[in-house]
Amino acid sequence: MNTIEIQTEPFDIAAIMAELRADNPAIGAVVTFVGLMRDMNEGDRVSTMTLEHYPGMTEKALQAIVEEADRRWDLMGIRVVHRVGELLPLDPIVMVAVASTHRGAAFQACEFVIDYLKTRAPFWKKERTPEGERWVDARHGDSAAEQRWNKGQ
Amino acid sequence: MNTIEIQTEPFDIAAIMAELRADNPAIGAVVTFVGLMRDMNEGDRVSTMTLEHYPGMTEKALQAIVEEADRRWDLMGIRVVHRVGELLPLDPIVMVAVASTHRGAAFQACEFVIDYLKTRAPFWKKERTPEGERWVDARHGDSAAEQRWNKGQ
Amino acid sequence: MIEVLFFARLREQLGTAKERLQAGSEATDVGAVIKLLQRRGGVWEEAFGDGQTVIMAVNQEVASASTPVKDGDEVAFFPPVTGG
Amino acid sequence: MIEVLFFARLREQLGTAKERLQAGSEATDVGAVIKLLQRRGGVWEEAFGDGQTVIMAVNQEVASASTPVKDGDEVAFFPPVTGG
Repeated sequence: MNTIEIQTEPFDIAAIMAELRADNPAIGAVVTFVGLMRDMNEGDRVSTMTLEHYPGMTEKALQAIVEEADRRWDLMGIRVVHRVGELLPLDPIVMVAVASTHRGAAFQACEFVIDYLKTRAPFWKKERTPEGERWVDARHGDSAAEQRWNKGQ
Repeated sequence: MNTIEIQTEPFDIAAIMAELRADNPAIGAVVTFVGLMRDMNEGDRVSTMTLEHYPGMTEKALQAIVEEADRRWDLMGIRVVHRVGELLPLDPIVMVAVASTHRGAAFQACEFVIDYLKTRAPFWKKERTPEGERWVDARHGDSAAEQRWNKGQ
Repeated sequence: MIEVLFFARLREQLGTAKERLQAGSEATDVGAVIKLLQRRGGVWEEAFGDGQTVIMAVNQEVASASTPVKDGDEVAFFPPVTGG
Repeated sequence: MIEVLFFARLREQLGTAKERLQAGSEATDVGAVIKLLQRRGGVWEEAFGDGQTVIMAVNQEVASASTPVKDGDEVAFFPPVTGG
């Protein structure tokens, strides 16, 4: 019912959404987040990005995040797809899609999964800018976003 | 930059998302909500649904909602598509897609637009069940969802 | 003349979607238009009676009973919306 | 033996992605493994020094310095994550 994919190939947003909805007429809401590579970061132009990950642990971490979302909300399917390897501006990096009977649960669970993914799944971004290559630093905003979910909702 | 469509024909989710992202490498996040027709409502099986609207006022109301979202958040494009006429279970009814540099604004604006649409845009659903046709009653949850946005966020 | 529109459940109940009403000296605001319609009795009195939630719009903007109405305006009545 | 993995900036800094370490009587928890690595000096001392945020994992679960380590375990060190 829930799936997690780590892949170097581009993913097909429409196919993933269609497969999630499948033929389940009980689904009333699908909320989808797509994170895309931008050509600017911290004021510098970024020409390419390389995404490294920790094979094995990534899947485990994402599985734990997805199971936690399933426990917290009444959901009818979650899809997480994350690319690794070389990426170019405009490329989708990650997609989280959540199906539910009603929209409130789908919105909350989708945002929860991406907030947790950003702070708990072992991925690292390296950017190529005109000044050379650099590792992206963790954003304070991401851990603040994650911590929201620990307080009573 | 923002578009609103009311149509009897099915809409192409992938094409709308692709067109929203266009070739704008400053977009880092796209959040999409798709509302689908369910085959059950209030415990009864629903075979078809007819969506009526108030041509002219619908577009005006949606335009006002979209402009308000644009004022509240830093966005890079909003798409709203709503079907009217005859619908079957599994059919997408409505789609809201929002693009932004960062995900927080995209999530909030997307949920804001659908919450407001549900209480302010003049659409009415009529369901066909085994007991005959009936108009769908407004849900208390929808006006509660809308009122959230009036309190300090 | 003002154009009066009815939608959804209300349209079915009244058996009409649209009519033109002489905006006389009486029909100066939406509340006055409602009183005019109620005076027809039967389903009209029922549809606009106490306990009925009827949303009003003037020129496609949500209005209230005290919203002014003048010649050439479009006035609409409908139940709470249920789209999306 | 325990398998020790390094990722991203840390992997580059140390010039290695993976090594096997004899889990002797000394390496009973992650903190002890870190001490073993620091003792090599140079980039090792730097990478695991004060003010460096290094995330630890044992058998692919986030760990802390006091997490026990035994023969056959996979121990990983990496910078704060930046995916998504």
